[in-house]
Formats: sequence, C-alpha cells, structure tokens
Amino acid sequence: MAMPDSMRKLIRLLLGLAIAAVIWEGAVLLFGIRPYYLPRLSTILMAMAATPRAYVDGFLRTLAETLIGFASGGAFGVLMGVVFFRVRPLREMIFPIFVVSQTIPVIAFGALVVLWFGNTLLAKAIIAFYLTFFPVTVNTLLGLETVDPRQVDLMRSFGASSRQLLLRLQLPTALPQIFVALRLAASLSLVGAIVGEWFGDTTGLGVLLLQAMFTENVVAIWAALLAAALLGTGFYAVVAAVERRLVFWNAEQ
Amino acid sequence: MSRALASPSLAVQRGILGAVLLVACWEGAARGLHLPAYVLPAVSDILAGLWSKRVTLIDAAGYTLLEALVGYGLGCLIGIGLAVAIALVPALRSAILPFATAINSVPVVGYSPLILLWFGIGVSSKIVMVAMAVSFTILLSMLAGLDRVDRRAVDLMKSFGASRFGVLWRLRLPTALPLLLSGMRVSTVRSVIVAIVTEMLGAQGGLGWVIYQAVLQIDFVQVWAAIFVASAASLAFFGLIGFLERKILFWT
Amino acid sequence: MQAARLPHPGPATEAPQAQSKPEPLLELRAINKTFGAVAALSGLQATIAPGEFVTVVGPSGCGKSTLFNIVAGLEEPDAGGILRFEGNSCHSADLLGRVSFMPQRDLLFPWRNVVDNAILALEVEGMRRDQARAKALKMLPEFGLAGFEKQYPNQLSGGMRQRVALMRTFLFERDLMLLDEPFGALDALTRAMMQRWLLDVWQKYRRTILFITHDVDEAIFLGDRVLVMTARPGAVKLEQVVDLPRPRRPEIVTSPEFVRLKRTLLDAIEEESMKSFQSSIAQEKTP
Amino acid sequence: MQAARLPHPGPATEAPQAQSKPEPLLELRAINKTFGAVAALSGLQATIAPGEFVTVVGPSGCGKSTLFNIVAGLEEPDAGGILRFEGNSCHSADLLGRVSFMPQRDLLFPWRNVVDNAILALEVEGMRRDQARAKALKMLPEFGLAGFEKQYPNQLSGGMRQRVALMRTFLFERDLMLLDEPFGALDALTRAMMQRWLLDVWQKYRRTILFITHDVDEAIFLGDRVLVMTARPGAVKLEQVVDLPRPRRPEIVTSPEFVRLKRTLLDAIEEESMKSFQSSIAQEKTP
Amino acid sequence: PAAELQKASLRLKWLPQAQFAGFYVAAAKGYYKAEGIDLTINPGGPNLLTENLVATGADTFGLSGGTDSVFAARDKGLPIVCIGVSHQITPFIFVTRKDGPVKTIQDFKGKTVTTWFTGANHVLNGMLAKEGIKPDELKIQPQQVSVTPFVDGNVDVITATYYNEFYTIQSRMPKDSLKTFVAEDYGITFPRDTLIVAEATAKEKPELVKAFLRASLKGWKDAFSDPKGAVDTVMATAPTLDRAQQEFMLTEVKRLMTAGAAAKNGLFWIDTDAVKTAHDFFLKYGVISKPVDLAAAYDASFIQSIPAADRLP
Ligand SMILES: Nc1ncnc2c1ncn2[C@@H]1O[C@H](COP(=O)(O)OP(=O)(O)OP(=O)(O)O)[C@@H](O)[C@H]1O
Ligand SMILES: Nc1ncnc2c1ncn2[C@@H]1O[C@H](COP(=O)(O)OP(=O)(O)OP(=O)(O)O)[C@@H](O)[C@H]1O
Ligand SMILES: [Mg+2]
Ligand SMILES: [Mg+2]
Repeated sequence: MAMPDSMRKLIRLLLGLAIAAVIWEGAVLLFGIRPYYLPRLSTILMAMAATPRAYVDGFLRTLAETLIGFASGGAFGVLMGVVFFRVRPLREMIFPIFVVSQTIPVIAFGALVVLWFGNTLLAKAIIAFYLTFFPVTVNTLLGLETVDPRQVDLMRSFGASSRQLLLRLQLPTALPQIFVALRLAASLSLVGAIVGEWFGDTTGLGVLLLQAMFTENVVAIWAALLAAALLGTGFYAVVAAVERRLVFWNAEQ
Repeated sequence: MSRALASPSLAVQRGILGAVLLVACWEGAARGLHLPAYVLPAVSDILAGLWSKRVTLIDAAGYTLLEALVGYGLGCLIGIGLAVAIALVPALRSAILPFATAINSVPVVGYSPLILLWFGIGVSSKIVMVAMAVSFTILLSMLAGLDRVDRRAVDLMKSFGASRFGVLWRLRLPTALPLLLSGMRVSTVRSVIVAIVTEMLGAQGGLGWVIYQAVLQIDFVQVWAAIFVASAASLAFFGLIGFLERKILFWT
Repeated sequence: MQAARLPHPGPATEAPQAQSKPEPLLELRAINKTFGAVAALSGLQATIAPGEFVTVVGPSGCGKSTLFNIVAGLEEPDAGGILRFEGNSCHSADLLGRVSFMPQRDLLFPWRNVVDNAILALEVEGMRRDQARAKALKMLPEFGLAGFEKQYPNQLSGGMRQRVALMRTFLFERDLMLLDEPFGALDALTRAMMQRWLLDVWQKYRRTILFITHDVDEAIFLGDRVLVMTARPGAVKLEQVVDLPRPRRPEIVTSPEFVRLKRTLLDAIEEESMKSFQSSIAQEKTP
Repeated sequence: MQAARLPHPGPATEAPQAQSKPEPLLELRAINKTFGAVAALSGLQATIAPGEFVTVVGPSGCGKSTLFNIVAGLEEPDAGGILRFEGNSCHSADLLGRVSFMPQRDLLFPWRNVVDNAILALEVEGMRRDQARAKALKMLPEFGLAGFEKQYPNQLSGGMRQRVALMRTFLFERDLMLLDEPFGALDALTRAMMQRWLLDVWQKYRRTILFITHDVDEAIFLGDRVLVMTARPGAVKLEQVVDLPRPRRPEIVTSPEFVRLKRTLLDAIEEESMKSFQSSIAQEKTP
Repeated sequence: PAAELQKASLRLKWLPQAQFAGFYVAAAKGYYKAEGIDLTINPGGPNLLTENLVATGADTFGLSGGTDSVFAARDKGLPIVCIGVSHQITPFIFVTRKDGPVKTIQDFKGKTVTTWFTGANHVLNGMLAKEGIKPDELKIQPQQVSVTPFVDGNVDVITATYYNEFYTIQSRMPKDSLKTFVAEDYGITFPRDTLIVAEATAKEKPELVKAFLRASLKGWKDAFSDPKGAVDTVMATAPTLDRAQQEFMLTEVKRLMTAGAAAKNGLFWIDTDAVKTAHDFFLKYGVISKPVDLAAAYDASFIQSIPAADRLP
C-alpha cells in the first residue's frame, strides 16, 4: 500500500522536474534570453559535467558543515530551551542577549570567526550553528510552555519526578514545535555554511558561488545555485521526513 | 495587581543585569587581556567610536534602513498578494506553491551574485534581495493563516449568503492576521541583515558598505560601531512591528 | 437513484403524519445523502409547520448535522429527493441566505465585539453598519447583553457567547431557524438557564425552530415535537408530539407526563444508539 | 487562620454524619483554600468510607476541582484544616502517588498507543515496561479495548479514549480513585453507555471512588451518596444517600424513587446555581 | 623527513586563480617541503583582511592588498612587515570606448567613472591630481562586480585590472574598440600585491622567511617557464575556472611582476623609490594620518639575501 504511493509521488516529482527543465530550455531558446541573464539549462549541466569533482567535493564539504552546524545548533537550542524553561531568572538574563545576537549580520563578524577558529571546518560550522540555535531555542521554549498543566498535575499525582516529567511529558509535547524550528534551521544552517565559506576557503558551494560571481561567470553561478538548491531541498526533505516519522501524531490531526 | 506589575519589572531588572554582565565581561576581557582592536575592541572604545562617527553611521543606517524598509514593504505586498490570489483561485496553488518552495530552498545569499549582476550594486539590488527574502516568509505564513480558517465558520458565512470575496474579507483575512503578523515580525530582522550582507558584496552606501570599507581601512572600532548600529536598527524595526502587532491583534 | 424513492418502510409507519395543519414551511421527502461510500441519510421524511419548535435527537454520527447542512443550503442531497420550502420545490443551494443557521459551536469572530458579531449577517446582506448596529443595540437587553456591546468574545462567559451567537441568528430574520446543539458546550447548569431563556425569546418572536440536541430532557423541555433519528444512515424513526403546556416551568422535568415522554424517547434512542455503538466499534476495528 | 476553624455552621447541620461505618478512608474537616483574594473552599467537611462510590455535584466554579487537587496532593489547603487518610493525619503533599486521580479530560498522550498510555503510571512507579504491558494487556478486554492495544489516541472514539484514561487510573492501584467529570466531554448517549460500564467495572474491583459530575441523573445513577456543594466558597451543602438497589438498570432513571431523589437534589442545586449565576454576571460586569 | 617540517600558512588576497600561480606551483612541486616548510595556502575572501590575519598570527605569511594597505596597517599599529612586492607597476587601468566622448583625461570631467574604493580610487585620484582635476568635477561611483554597465554604455570610464576585468571587457566588446589610461603615463606607480609577515616572525624566524621566499621564487620561475602547467596546477585547486582566462591572467601577471625594477633585480624586489613616492602621496592626500617609518615597514633584507640568479626570472 505504502510502496506504490511513494513511487507515485516520486514519479510525479520527476515528471514535474522534467517539465520545468523543458520549460527552462525552451523559454531561453524561444525568447532568446541573453545567456548573461539566464543561460540554457543544458549549458549549465554541461558545465557541471565538465568538472564534476569540483561540484561533488563542494557539495560534500558544504553538506558536512551544514550537518555539523545543524546538529550542534539543534542540540544546543533544545538544551537552552529546556534550561530557560526550568530556570526563569537565567532566561530573563540571557534571552534578551540571544535576541540581540540574532540581529548581528553574520558576514560582519565572519572574519573574527576565522581569526578565532582558523580556516577549519569548525569555523564554518560555527557560523551555521550561530544561525541555527536561536529558532530552536525559541520554539523549544514555546513548545514546553504549551504543556497542559492538567497533564503535569496528572503526572505529579502519579508521583513523577521532574526528570520523568521532562522526558515523558514535556519534551514529547514540545516535539512538534521543535521540529517546526528544525525545518527552518535546516535552511539556515545551509546559509551559515555558504556564508562561512566566503571567508577564505578552497572547497564548498559558497566558494564556487563567490568565484563565479567575481569572474562574472553566470553559467558557473547557476551551476552552484543548482547544487545549493539540491542540497537545500534534500536536507529539508530529510528533516521533514524524520519529522513525519517522529511526530506522527501531529500530522494526522 | 501590584504583583502583576512587580514581576515584569523584575524580568526587566534581570535583563539589564544580564546585559551589564555581558558588557563588563567584554570590557574586562578586552582591557584585561590587552586585546588589540583588531581582535576585539573594548565596548567603551566602540561607543566612543560610534559617537565620533555618528554622522556617517546615522547616514549609513538611514540608507540601509531605506533599502530594508522598501524591500520589506515590497516583499510583504508580493507575499500577501500571492497568498490572497491562491486563496481566491485555488487552482493557482499547485502552480505557485511548488515553484515558491523550490526557490525558497536555496539560501537567499545564494542569489546575491545573480541579483548583483542583474540589478547592479545600487539600491535596487538590495531591495530585490530583501523583497525576495521577505516575500517567501510572508507568503507561507499568510497561506498558513488563510488555511487555518474554521470550515464551520465558512459554512456559517455562506449560509448568510456571503460570496467568496465576502468570506475572504470578513473571515479569512482576519483569521490569517495573527500568523501574518508574526511572519512580518520575524522578517524585520531578516530584512536588515539581508540588506547589509548584500551591501557588503557590493554597494554605494549603507552600513554593510561602511563595514566593508572599515575592514579595508583596518578600522575595527568602526566595524563594531557599525554592527552596534545595525543591531539597534534591527531591534527598533522589530520592536515597531511587534508593537503594531499587539495593537492590531487586540483580541488574542 | 434517479427515480423518487418510496418512504423508508420500517420506522416511518410509526411516525404520525401532521396532516390537519396549514401549508408546511419545510417539507423533506425521501432525502438521501451519501459521502463516497458512507450513506449519511437515507429516505428521510419530515415536515415542519410555521411557528413550530421541533427538536431532533439521535445517536452521534447519524446525520443530524448533514440534515441541517442540506436545509441551510450548504450541501446538495442526492438526486431523487424532494425538498420544498414555503410550498415551492427547490434545490438546496436556493436556500443559501434564506434560513438562519447556527452551527454546533458559537463561532464568534474574536476580532469583532458583541454588537459587530451580532450584525455579521446583516452586513453580509448589505445593510449599512450604523443602521445594523442601531438595530442590534435595541435587542441587547433581551439577550441579557445590555452594557456588553463593546466587549470582545474572549471577555465573555460561555453562556454569554452562546447568547451573542443566538442574537446573530435572530437578527438574520428568516422564517426558519436551524440551531445545531447550541448548548452542547455549556455545563449542565448554565445550560438549564439558557433553555429557559430561549423559550422566553422564542415565545416572543415565534420563529420556526429546528433544534438538534443530544439531551433528551432538553428535547422534551423545549420542543412541540421531538424527531428521533435512526442510526446511520439517518432517517426519522419516531415523531413524538410533546403535549406539555406552555410556558413550561423548570419543575416540569420531574412531572409524571415528562417522565413518561422521556421513557418513550429513551426506549427508541436506546435501540438506535446500541446499533450505532456496535457498528462504530466494528468500524473502528477494521483499520 | 492559624487556629483550627469550627465546622461551617449552616449546611453542615443538614448533613447526616456517617457514624456506624468502620474507619473512614478519607476524612476532611474544616478545609479552607484561598487563591489570593478568591476563597475557593471554606470549611469543607466530608468523610469517605472504604469501597464507597461518592458523587459530587455543584455549580461551576464552586471548588470541586480544587477539592480533588487537594486530595490528589497537588494543592496544599490553607493551614488549620484537618486531612486524614487511612486514619492518619497528613499533609496534602504526602498524598502524591497515593491516590489515583483522573482529571477532567482524558489527557492521553498522543505519542503513546493505548497500552503505553495505560501503563503510564506504572512506568512512573518504576515497573519494567514489558511487565507493565503484560499486566495492561490482560485488562484490555474488560475495558472494551481488546485488539486496540496498538492504536493511537487520535484513532479512537471519545468513549474509547475515556476508557483508556480510566484503565490508566485503574492500573495505578490505589485505594482511592478520584474521577473529575470523566464523562463531561462525551455526548449523552455514549455517556449512558459508559456509566453502565463503569458500574460493572467498579462492582468487580470495589475501589473507593469520588466522582465529580455536573449531571444530576449521573450522580444518582452511579453514587452510593451524593454530595451537593454550595456556590463558591465551596462547602458541602447536602449529603444525600442514594438507597437505590444495585445492580442498577438503565430504566431506573424514570422510576419514582429516582425522580424523587432528583427533585430533592435539583432544588438544592437550583438554589446554589442561581447564586453563582448571579455572582458570575456581577463579576463579568466589573471589568 | 616530515617531523622536521615547520608549519606555516600563506593567506592570499583572494580565491585561487592564476594571479597566485607561483605559490601553488611551488607547493605542488614540493619546493616548500624541500625548504623545510609545511605550507598551507589559505584563500582570501570578501571582508577578509590579510594584514589582520597575519598581524594576529592566524597566518604566517600574507599576500596583502598593496603598498597602500601596508601603509594603512602600519598607520593603525598592526605589527606587519613587507618582505617583497609582487606587482612592480600599477595593475589597474582605466578603460573607455574609443568612439566615446572621453579622449583625454581632461574629458573625465562631468563623466561617470566607476572604481573600487579598495586602492584603485587612490590611483584615480593621483592621476586626476597630476592633471589638476578635482575629484568632485566628475561622478565617481563605486564599481560593481560586473562590467555590464560599461559594456551597455551606462558608464563612461571603468576601472580594470590588466589580468581580470580587462579580459572580460575585451571578450564582450569588439576588438580594438577600447582606449586605456595607465597610471605610469602620469608618473604614478602603486606597486601592489605585497608579501607580508608579522614583525615577530621577521625578527625571530628570519630563516623561515628566507626559505619561504626561496621556494616561492622557484615556484614563480617555473610558472613563467611553463604557463600551461602552472594553470593546470591552479585549476586542480579550483576546477571551475575558465582556462583561457587563467592563461591570459598568468601572462599579464608575469608582465606586472617582471616590470620596472624587477627586470634588473628580480621578482619580489622592493623598489624603495616607488614605495617612497607612494608614501608621500598617501600622506599628502590623508590616506595615512602620519608618516610611516619606511625602513620598519619594508624590510628588503630578506629578498636581498637571496642570490640574484635565484631572483631573476
Ligand atoms: N463532508 C463529509 N465527507 C464525508 N463524510 C461525511 C461528511 N460530513 C459528514 N460525513 C459523515 O456522515 C455521517 C453523519 O455526520 P453528521 O455530522 O451529520 O452526524 P451528526 O448526527 O451531526 O453527529 P454528531 O451528533 O456527532 O454531531 C458521519 O458518519 C460522518 O462521518
Ligand atoms: N490556581 C488557581 N489560582 C487562582 N484561582 C483559582 C485557581 N484554581 C482555581 N481557582 C478559582 O477557584 C474557584 C474554584 O475553581 P475549581 O476549578 O475548583 O471549580 P470547579 O468547581 O471545579 O468548576 P468547574 O465545574 O467549572 O470545573 C474558581 O473561582 C477558580 O477561578
Ligand atoms: Mg453534528
Ligand atoms: Mg472543575
């Protein structure tokens, strides 16, 4: 039952992509769009095929940075959400600083990150982390606060400890909200990884983008964009799929 | 009553305490470890630098805010317009939504090279970038809001003889407002950041341009001063929309 | 399905037909409604006379709300049934805007205050706002809402919200009012208050009312007639005339006549609800 | 507030004391509870014997849930009252984990299936999962849930959810069970089913039950004794022994003895609910 | 043996391209290893400042903006020293259309001129000053990443580097349709692409600096003698680059690196006169706030210590 359904979805997706590709190619040819604005899809794909290693390596490198940033940002975000939920004074002291931190444009202090963390994968992942943790903190907190006090009372009447309360009731209740933030974080960590690569790196989709921009190579820009789109959509889809798995009770309501 | 009044002020006190502690640590680290300005300038130096360059910085902030505001307004209009169009003509949904989601899956900064090449390094490229970043958020939150409407309420309106437009105007739009406004609030900070990031890649003015120039001139105090101003501008914008949100959504 | 169906054979014979009355306001004959594979209504018959207060009880999921949706013009019945309103045969959609309908929940708009919620239907009709407001303001005291015109729904108690929703329905002046479990969300005591109050208002305005409820006491206390529906697919199983004198006092619920009526109705319902209970368990087991 | 208060003077005299019975399971004397300026309970007295089924009715907001919270150990009463459980005087907090409490809604966890919801309390107690599950599985048929162990709450009907919540409460084997309007969210017909079923289960396990309801029919149908509470601040206005034979058949609700009991209780409630209705309107007008 | 290798890093001013070919060739051919250095080449990026990274010790060596940025860094108190100059003459030119209204530099008046505010603006100002033109007599605008506004005719004069933008413009416009203005024609030279180290490195590890220079020189000489191979090496790091453009770039860079004093003294020669001229110019126009100690800022001893034969291309 599930198999043909997912197959049908996949076929529909591929069909949609094929149609979009044909429209792209056709539109460029038909309206004679200057390649400077929009090159033909085939040209772009050929450019990618000419140097596949660059795109594969860039993709993997950016993926690694994205994943590390996402994982650490997500974990830290949930942790801070729980801490803020439990310790109100701490929350009132630190939360406003978190808010302010999010108004700082990353690229402005990217140089500092290189200075402090060097030219490592870590430096990129830290920028991704910086963009990721805050939405997760906010939503974890929001989610924890939606816990029905009557459910808390019920658990307490069973004699539950605060640890049992957190693990068995509060975190599961917050899970749908946390996943809303994680989906957002999936795209934000990619932004962080790409921007992070703008601070002196040799591999990564961000590097490819930047190099293409400054040599005014529009085909290469599009190629890097497509790779980024693939990474972004793929990662988002994975997070969404995990969400459907873990938060099964929410989707059906 | 007096308790209700006292507790938020305690929260504010703690907030201020947190900020003071942070500034103290920063200042202490910068001065105590004798960090040079190109590693981390002291807060007091930054504030002094901010004051001495206030004219330049305020001009630049104005420039950036203008880009951010125009782009933001444009983005809101586009997002709301598309969402309303989808609500009125459901057939548009399957045409617009996958397209929008696909475009949205690429990080906005990814588009900056193209947008800079297409629209130049003037104000218009920043406006386009901001509008792009904002419009998707708005479209998605507005749509979620419009879809949230209670079917039974729609039936009620229909039973009064209301038209599709009547239902939209009297029921669906007000229902969507809370989600729309929270989307708008979140987008404020984003609009300023996107404007600044795009400015740093090529611009004729603005805070991003100031930061870029200051880095080249190795003037790190000014870099930080510009960051402070950018942060303050974002917060002000955020606060303004948040305030409007509370005013408009009196019923929640 | 194309040809007009004969009346539902079994229970229909039990139901005494209202014959000597004048022209009925609403007449339903052989109404069917299926949703995909689910038959919600099957061969439903009913006649409502002008000015009558008719209550409807029946097991959960038997199609009561579906019936209301059809009469409110929101849902078209399957082809073959006959729907007559004010003597004229018509489609369901023709009834849109011609009956005043109050759904299961109050559905007040939180961004509108009491008056503006009440005049919603008038606004949709195109009446000028100030005119509509003036009209509503005059009605407020009767609905126990005097002085509350500027309040917003979140400042009202459940009972008051329900009265605002009822006022909205009353202001939409149509000959037929459909009330779908208007008091379902209220606690039993507030509910009793609201019932008495509704009878007062109805006695004054004398609109025709079709009223769904789950509560047999409520159905008897309010109605001129009680329609008991069968389990799904819904049809009218029993039409019970309530010959209690009006105005009715709260004490009436323990009077012997009331208890006798209750017994009759409970027996009928018991039979049907056992059916639907069984079938629902059977159904839940399938997936 | 420090000194022990005298029993509430007025209504307490009306209440016949249960004297000849054995050691009471729960004893409440002169219990007060204030929330800021609001007095929720004032001088409440009550005694529950082991194995008794006591129902509680009273106007909305009179403090019924507050009373339960105190007995469940969730809320400390004001100083000065006496709370005795199994013969020993104790603090409210001492009762945490010693009575099984079922709040107003089913409060099932949507991420746990039927069995895992049922064993929640056992898990908290530290029982191993497989052991707890095995124990629950054995009980399923009795709760009409056989074959549903793997279902999630959103796949269940309202009545079934309620049965899962009840099963969770039963599995938490304590001498005293507190049920706070367990059937409040159900429609009247499902509710009638559940009542009969609850009586069957209770007759089998013979736990002591304290049961809040808004519905007088329900209170009489289920209880050995009905406590009627006054409007806020809550106290016991009337203790009515229900001397109807058990097992009780559904038809009993139209029997003369039942109707007579109902009349008595309705009169007492009417008086109190008028008070609370008035005071709530007065209160709503202030802001 | 690897154990004896000394770790070091070189921070470039931009992403990998043929402009830096010599360093990549030296690394690829193991010249740094042979000198006992385990060298990492770190690319630059927008908003990254080589001077900053070298001053803080994040990187050992840096290829910084130019003489102007060395002065600016010293002026701000960054402890860096220049140990070699790569481009001996100004790498920027100003480009206009042959058939356009601009025939001489006097015609710049009232026209739209775009330039980078990252050094090229000083060149422009210097040229204008020599001709007695005040900057406010023309419309000077920041130049964007694209040459399209010029190609489309929206800009009268555009700034270009010989090795990058000039190539793009030529590839998009008819042959021989361009006219260029060169700084040297107006008696101005701004040497650019300077090699820098931290003062501490210069003082404490002179041998490391010399070894680095020796290896780099070898790399560059190889790159010039085998340009195709050098471009291969660069493109192994950045495969998406355009080969034709990279080959052109290397040719132009060779011209810039071997021009002026380098023809006689070899690559990375520090032309003290040119540096002094630039210094005086910056002081006059307020780019730096006070005179900079030239001897401290430019230490020619390292490059001079290498035998001339190893330096000459
Ligand atoms: N739009 C629809 N699509 C599919 N099935 C529907 C639809 N509307 C109602 N049904 C089905 O029709 C049957 C009757 O539903 P209806 O809402 O009329 O029952 P009801 O008597 O009002 O129940 P309740 O007392 O619970 O309000 C139910 O089985 C329901 O699942
Ligand atoms: N935590 C609290 N803080 C302040 N006031 C409270 C609190 N809990 C209850 N109250 C007040 O105490 C009174 C009694 O509340 P309680 O919930 O016990 O009533 P109830 O009889 O259970 O009502 P219902 O029948 O509506 O469930 C109410 O006026 C309520 O507003
Ligand atoms: Mg219904
Ligand atoms: Mg309660």
